[in-house]
Amino acid sequence: MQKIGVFVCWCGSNIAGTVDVAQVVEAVRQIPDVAYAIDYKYMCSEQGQELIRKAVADYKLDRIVVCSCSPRMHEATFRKCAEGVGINPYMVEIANIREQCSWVLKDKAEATAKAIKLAKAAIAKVRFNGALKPGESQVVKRALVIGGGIAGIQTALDIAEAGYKVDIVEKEPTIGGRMAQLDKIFPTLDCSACILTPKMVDAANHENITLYTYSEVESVSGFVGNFDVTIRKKARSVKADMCSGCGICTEKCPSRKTPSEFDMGLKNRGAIYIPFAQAIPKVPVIDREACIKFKTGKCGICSKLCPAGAIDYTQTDELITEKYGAIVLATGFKTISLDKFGEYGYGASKDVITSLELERLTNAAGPTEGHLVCPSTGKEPKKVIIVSCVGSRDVSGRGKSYCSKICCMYNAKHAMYIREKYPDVDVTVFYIDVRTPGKGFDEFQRRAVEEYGVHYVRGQVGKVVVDGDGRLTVFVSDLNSGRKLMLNPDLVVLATAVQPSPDARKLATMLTASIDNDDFYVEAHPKLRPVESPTAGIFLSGMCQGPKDIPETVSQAGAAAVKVVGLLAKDKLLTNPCTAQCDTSICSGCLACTHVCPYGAITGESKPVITKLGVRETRTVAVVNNALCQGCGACTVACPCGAMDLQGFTNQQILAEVDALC
Amino acid sequence: MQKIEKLLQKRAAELLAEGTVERVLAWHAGEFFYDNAPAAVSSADECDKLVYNEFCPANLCKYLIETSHAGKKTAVFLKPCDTYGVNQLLKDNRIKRELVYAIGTPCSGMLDIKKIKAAGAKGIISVSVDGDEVVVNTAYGEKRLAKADVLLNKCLMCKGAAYKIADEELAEPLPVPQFTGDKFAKVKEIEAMSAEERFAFWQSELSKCIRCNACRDICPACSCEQCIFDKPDTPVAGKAYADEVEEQMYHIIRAFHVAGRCTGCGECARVCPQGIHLELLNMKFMKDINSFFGQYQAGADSETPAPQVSFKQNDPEANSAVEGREQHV
Amino acid sequence: MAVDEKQLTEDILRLAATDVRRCMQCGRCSANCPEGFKMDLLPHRVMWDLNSGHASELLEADAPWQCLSCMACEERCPRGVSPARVMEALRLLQIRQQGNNKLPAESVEHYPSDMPQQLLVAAFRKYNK
Amino acid sequence: MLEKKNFEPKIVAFCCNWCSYAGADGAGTARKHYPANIKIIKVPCSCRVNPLFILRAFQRGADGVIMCGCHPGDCHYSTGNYYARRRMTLLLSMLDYLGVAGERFRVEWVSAAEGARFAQVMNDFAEHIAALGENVKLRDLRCKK
Repeated sequence: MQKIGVFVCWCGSNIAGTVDVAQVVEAVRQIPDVAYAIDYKYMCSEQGQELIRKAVADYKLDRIVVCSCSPRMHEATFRKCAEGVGINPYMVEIANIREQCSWVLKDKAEATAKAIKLAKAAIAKVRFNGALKPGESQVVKRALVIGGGIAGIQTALDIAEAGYKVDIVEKEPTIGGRMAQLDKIFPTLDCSACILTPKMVDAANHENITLYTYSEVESVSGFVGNFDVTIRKKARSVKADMCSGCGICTEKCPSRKTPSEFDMGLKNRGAIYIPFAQAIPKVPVIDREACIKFKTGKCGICSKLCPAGAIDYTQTDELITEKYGAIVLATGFKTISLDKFGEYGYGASKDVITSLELERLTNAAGPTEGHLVCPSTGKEPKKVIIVSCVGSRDVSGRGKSYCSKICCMYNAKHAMYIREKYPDVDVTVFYIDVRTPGKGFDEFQRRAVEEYGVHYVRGQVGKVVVDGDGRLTVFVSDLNSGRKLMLNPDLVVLATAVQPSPDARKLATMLTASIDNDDFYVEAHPKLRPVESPTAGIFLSGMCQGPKDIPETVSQAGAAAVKVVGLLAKDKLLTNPCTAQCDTSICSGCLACTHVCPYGAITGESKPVITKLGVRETRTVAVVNNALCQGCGACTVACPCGAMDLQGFTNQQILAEVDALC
Repeated sequence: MQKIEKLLQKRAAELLAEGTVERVLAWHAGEFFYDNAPAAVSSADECDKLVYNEFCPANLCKYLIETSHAGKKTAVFLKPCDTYGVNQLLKDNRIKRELVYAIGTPCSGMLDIKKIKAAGAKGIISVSVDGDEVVVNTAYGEKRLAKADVLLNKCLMCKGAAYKIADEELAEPLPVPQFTGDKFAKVKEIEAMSAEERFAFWQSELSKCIRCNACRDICPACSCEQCIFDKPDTPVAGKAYADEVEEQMYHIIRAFHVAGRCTGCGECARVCPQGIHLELLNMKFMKDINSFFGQYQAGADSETPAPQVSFKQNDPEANSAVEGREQHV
Repeated sequence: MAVDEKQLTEDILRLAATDVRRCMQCGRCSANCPEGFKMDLLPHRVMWDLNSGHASELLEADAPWQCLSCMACEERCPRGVSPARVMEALRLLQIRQQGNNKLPAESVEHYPSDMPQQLLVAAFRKYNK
Repeated sequence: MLEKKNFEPKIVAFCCNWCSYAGADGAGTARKHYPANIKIIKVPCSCRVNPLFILRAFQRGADGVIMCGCHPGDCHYSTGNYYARRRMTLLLSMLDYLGVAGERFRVEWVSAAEGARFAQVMNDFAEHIAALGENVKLRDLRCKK
């Protein structure tokens, strides 16, 4: 006879406030095989676990049902507790009476009845639980970082410093990312390049780091500890090992019509180009769509001029396959398209720019060598208006519902460095709210007002009208005074909302990493596991997980690195024992299962079997590789004869639950 | 037909005599002239007892599982529709190609004795085919019936004279019943009924079932080593009434299990002693597979992945299958 | 009798059928309003009064009568709120609140006989309590 | 009529562990109400749901069954829900064909981030089932008097 112990948690008042826990205990005590049942205030606490341990010893329990919060919270806790007293951890079932019951119901009688049902279903299932033992799998001691911005670089450096090999895949021709485009950074107002470029050099020179620039991840298979990744190294048309980076090709290239991505289109670049002076690797790349040689077959100037003979028009994409134990996503962000925000006049006037464009205009290495000018006239502006929340906090469907988080700080930064360099320029920031939490952040914003004389006016800009001779009129309400204003600035800067890189969704599908409605990667737990994806072995670093500034990105990058190192430090991983099992005595060898297995974990093998009638024979049957099986259960339904079953979720267990609930 | 029967006997004997095969699967006479049954012969001398005429509807391919299992190379006479079953068994790994010697056997449609009797023929002595007509020789004289009216139901869904797999062809193909209508016509008719009518129809059909398992035993797609209905430790167990779920769901589950593997041979309905229109369940799945996932004919070859173990990213959403359908309480 | 602010707010919201609670006081409605210069209360302020329980003041306001229903506020609102519909609701409530029917039934016979029935019915629905 | 008024439909929801079960947790965390008579069975993936489980639930007296999984393309196991979708398309069509329970079974994709939507989907489904009333059809399919 089975001896089932049922432990009902109050979760303080979270459960007990809505569910009559004593009644649940009373009800389950009536069920045959339930040898012991009790309720307790906090079952997950040390005292609660002690209660379980003692009950197991006193009543010789062999199965445990805990009625508590979601198994996603504390299943592992209770399994570990069971293991401590000699019960196989897979003999534990959780009835989720918090998230599925007390938290969604108000009526106590109703909630209590549901809790009893859920407990009964868990008891029905646990009767069929079997002792399971996890298998082991090797860990490949190499990590992959996707994205070579500050997040990716920092993560890679931290992993490399811990002594593990790490590869960075960056889709642009250089690492550096968005931070390389910035001029100065808050809250210290130091030069972005001065602190980023040494890190880029460190990454390039580190013996444990391999850079794959101008490369993209093509495909991913495998699982935590054993990912197989194919990387597409796009053809640069320049032999990286021969190029000296002299840049003569980029100067002499006759194609000059392509807007520079790095300079946010404020300047044109050649068809062969190095994005910026400190690029790493400092090897040019030919943009084949812009290159006259590729378009017409004539030209070839770069090849003629190259002193090293490094130009190679015949280069093709190269596919590299590598095994990794862990993958870090650091795919960063872009600003949203302003196509749906015609009222701001972006596109209608060159003097309406985004904040990222302003960064290039004020950057000493930028298209104007740091002179702030109106793009339309080339003259210095006299009056600048900065508009916050452009496309952020917008639920109308045109923008993003979230706060982009970094804008309030960089608006203050921009206002400050304009006022510092050009004290005559009048700068006004129109805002809805100023959100500057963070160490030294609010002080920073106040400095803009108090020391730099930046005007802050509460009220979102309604529209920017561009008249025939290019003059800008900004319509806005000063909400504090209730006055309606019409202003004529020379330059309007739009603090445009950020959004994840467009590649995020594609990668999420490839890696089976979860993604939210805005395409940000979802973390395994918002508070307790913020740098891990719910998919084992996938980690998150930087903006790809949510808007964040550089200090936060760097902290998260370090945290992700620590998580990766923690994984790579293990020689073996315990695998999920809830894998498929084939009953070879009845397997017909149709191998339908092999077609649906996403992991190639099932193969057909000719094996000696004993049939149900006791006959020994050799025939083709399905064999599951438990190290590869991830336990999805696709095979169990594809199997026509029911030979395939999934441990932990067997047909019997699920049907027992169905019966208990119906 | 008599010519083909002679050829069949001759080829069977030759293949056995020269040792190409160890066994031959064909048909032999039953108690009456119209109930020819499957026969397995393993010596050339026995071959003269083999028969072939318009009363050999049985699809022999399922017996290949046994012979393949036993490792005996076996020749099998296959009507065009039977060849689909062989391909399906090959796809399901149930038989070994090298142990099968497939002989394409011409067919121009098999006759249904029940239909002949129902047409008023009494005291039947023999039946022969004369072009589009069937000549029934009875104790009360000769009676002529239109052949199309007395074909087996399964022949009304004839898939054509082509053999989908054959190591040799016994003779030139015969003209097959030209089926001009829509093979899903009956399915569509049921689909067009009101929900109440559909329920009433199926309640009346399925309540006839006596759970003899003949449909399952004849079905070339029901080729499992052990049927889930015979698995005592699953909650769907037992030939006898053991559990109301499997009792009530038997036909739905069976149809689901063979969906995408059923070649539409119609044997299930043919052997059903209660005359349940089982083919209408299978045909429904075939129609749905075609319309939801793209044209597919099980057994047309042995390679194309089956619809239930493949997918397209833009497959229709499940709920769309019943969207716009009449709802009832 | 003191005005029941809560009831009044509910009435306005029901008539306006727009979720004013989503308003985050960015002021884009006021910034975009072409008639804002003439209004005693700018649209964002109307939203504010509704959300802060001062709806009764709105029944005295002139702003609703300046509103052109051009819908610029609704178009540009990042939160999907429609101040224009609130303005319309306020107009209706102001009319009703005054207690005098703008269309007494007795006057119908004086209307031109070729006036479309539909217009008459619609006008009654709108301006008659 | 009185009986119908007190009718409390029994609804079973099969939820995949990675998206929909997490979505249900999300509904709980956000205190989004949905009826008590909806009971969830956790499966690793929607592809683990055997059509037999659904038939079994109906046969044992469930008035509605809903299967939830990750949105197509977002399956934790890459492809599981694509197979599930095909299977359930066929099952739904067949139930409808038999004149039983076609309208009592539904497939919905709910992601881990869609707690509020989970509650919404459940409320809609519960309302739909309540309107249909008690499910007796499947039980009676082989009970012609």
